[in-house]
Amino acid sequence: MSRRLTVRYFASLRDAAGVAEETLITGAPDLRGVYAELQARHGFRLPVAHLRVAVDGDFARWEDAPREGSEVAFIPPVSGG
Amino acid sequence: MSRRLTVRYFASLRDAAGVAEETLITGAPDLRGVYAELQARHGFRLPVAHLRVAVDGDFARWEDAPREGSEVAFIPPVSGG
Amino acid sequence: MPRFALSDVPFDPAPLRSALLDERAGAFAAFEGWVRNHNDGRAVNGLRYEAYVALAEKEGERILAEACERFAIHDARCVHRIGELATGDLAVWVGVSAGHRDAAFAACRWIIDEVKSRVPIWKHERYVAGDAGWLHPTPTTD
Amino acid sequence: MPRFALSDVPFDPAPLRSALLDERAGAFAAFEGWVRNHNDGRAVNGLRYEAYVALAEKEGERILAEACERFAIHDARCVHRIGELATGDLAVWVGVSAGHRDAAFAACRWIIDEVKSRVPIWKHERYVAGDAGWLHPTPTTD
Repeated sequence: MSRRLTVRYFASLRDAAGVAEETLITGAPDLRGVYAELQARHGFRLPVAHLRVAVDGDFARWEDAPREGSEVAFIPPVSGG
Repeated sequence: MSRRLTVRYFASLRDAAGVAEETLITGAPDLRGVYAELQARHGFRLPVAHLRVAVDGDFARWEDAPREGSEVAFIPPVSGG
Repeated sequence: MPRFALSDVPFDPAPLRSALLDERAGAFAAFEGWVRNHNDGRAVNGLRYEAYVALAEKEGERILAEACERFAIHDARCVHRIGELATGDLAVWVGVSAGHRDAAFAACRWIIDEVKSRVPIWKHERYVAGDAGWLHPTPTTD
Repeated sequence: MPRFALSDVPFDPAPLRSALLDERAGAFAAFEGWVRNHNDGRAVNGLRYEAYVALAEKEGERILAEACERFAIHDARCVHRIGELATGDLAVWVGVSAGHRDAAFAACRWIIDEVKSRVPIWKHERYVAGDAGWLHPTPTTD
């Protein structure tokens, strides 16, 4: 079953994707699979082990299933402060 | 040989002495002896082990001999900050 | 009032400090991060901070609430700049009021460390040499 | 300009902080001591700080010079109030600028500890109950 997601990109992921957000229709069973799909499409160099994932503005787990209509964000290593 | 000193008191020592400074003519061989003399006179309760001593605005040693005309201060435990 | 905020304009730390004044508190510790004119041996012109705003605000608020639980403090605040910054600009401010200085220092240090490691904010540095780049420090295991 | 000063009137920390601004510095740590409305279980009305001024200024200056030697910091300042203070008043301010936060925090903590243990300043507390007294903490061995 495929789901429609809004994907948001920040920092170097946004530069690599060339957009700040996009709509994705995916059959990936979990968020790890969603990232793998987008990594292949955009050539992201950051491995999943260096990222965190958030859904609808809260941290989520890579094994969570993507929810229809949700906003998914991949969080590169942070560098505030 | 006796020497003339100006002695300055602070905090509880000043309260106990009843004056902020006084002139002392003393034959004590060292600053420890000067304090002992004044302790007997004013009834200071602070033991010498809890004090520091300063001469002319710099810390000194208890075994230093009093110098003619110098200013001697006994420093109770401090409580700034 | 939230304890954590993002600011897209320069801000003055004085009113943030004033908001923490408390007659029960004997100690106040503050930390500020300033934009240095160099980093890792390279001359820096300025930088841009980008945030995932909704999540950064939530995560920042969680960090300050956790600090109030973990340490014997009265209150704490943090403001982090986003947008364009020049060298010398204030990038982040943390302030903590407490009964005693041990807790004030420990909590202030803990908050800035957690903010740096957990809040989704990214630094894009511009170098005097003309290039620029995102800082994505490789995560270390805890 | 001296790094350590006594002030017999209320002072504003903002210009002290500004004096430490430095484009080479990425970190700034500050500590403030405030007059609490209680101490050792007793309600406090206010206090008076007395200093042996000549020696306090010398010893304070030595502490700040030592801090600049011991820690990887750019600069440091400390101002300590003397005279009459009410609860909530600022009693002492320490500020440190440094390349990185480890040194800024460590030096700031070290300075306030040394000031409290070495500078000839004494606190005379007035209690709500009507009495008052000098604080002469028993020295501990190092």
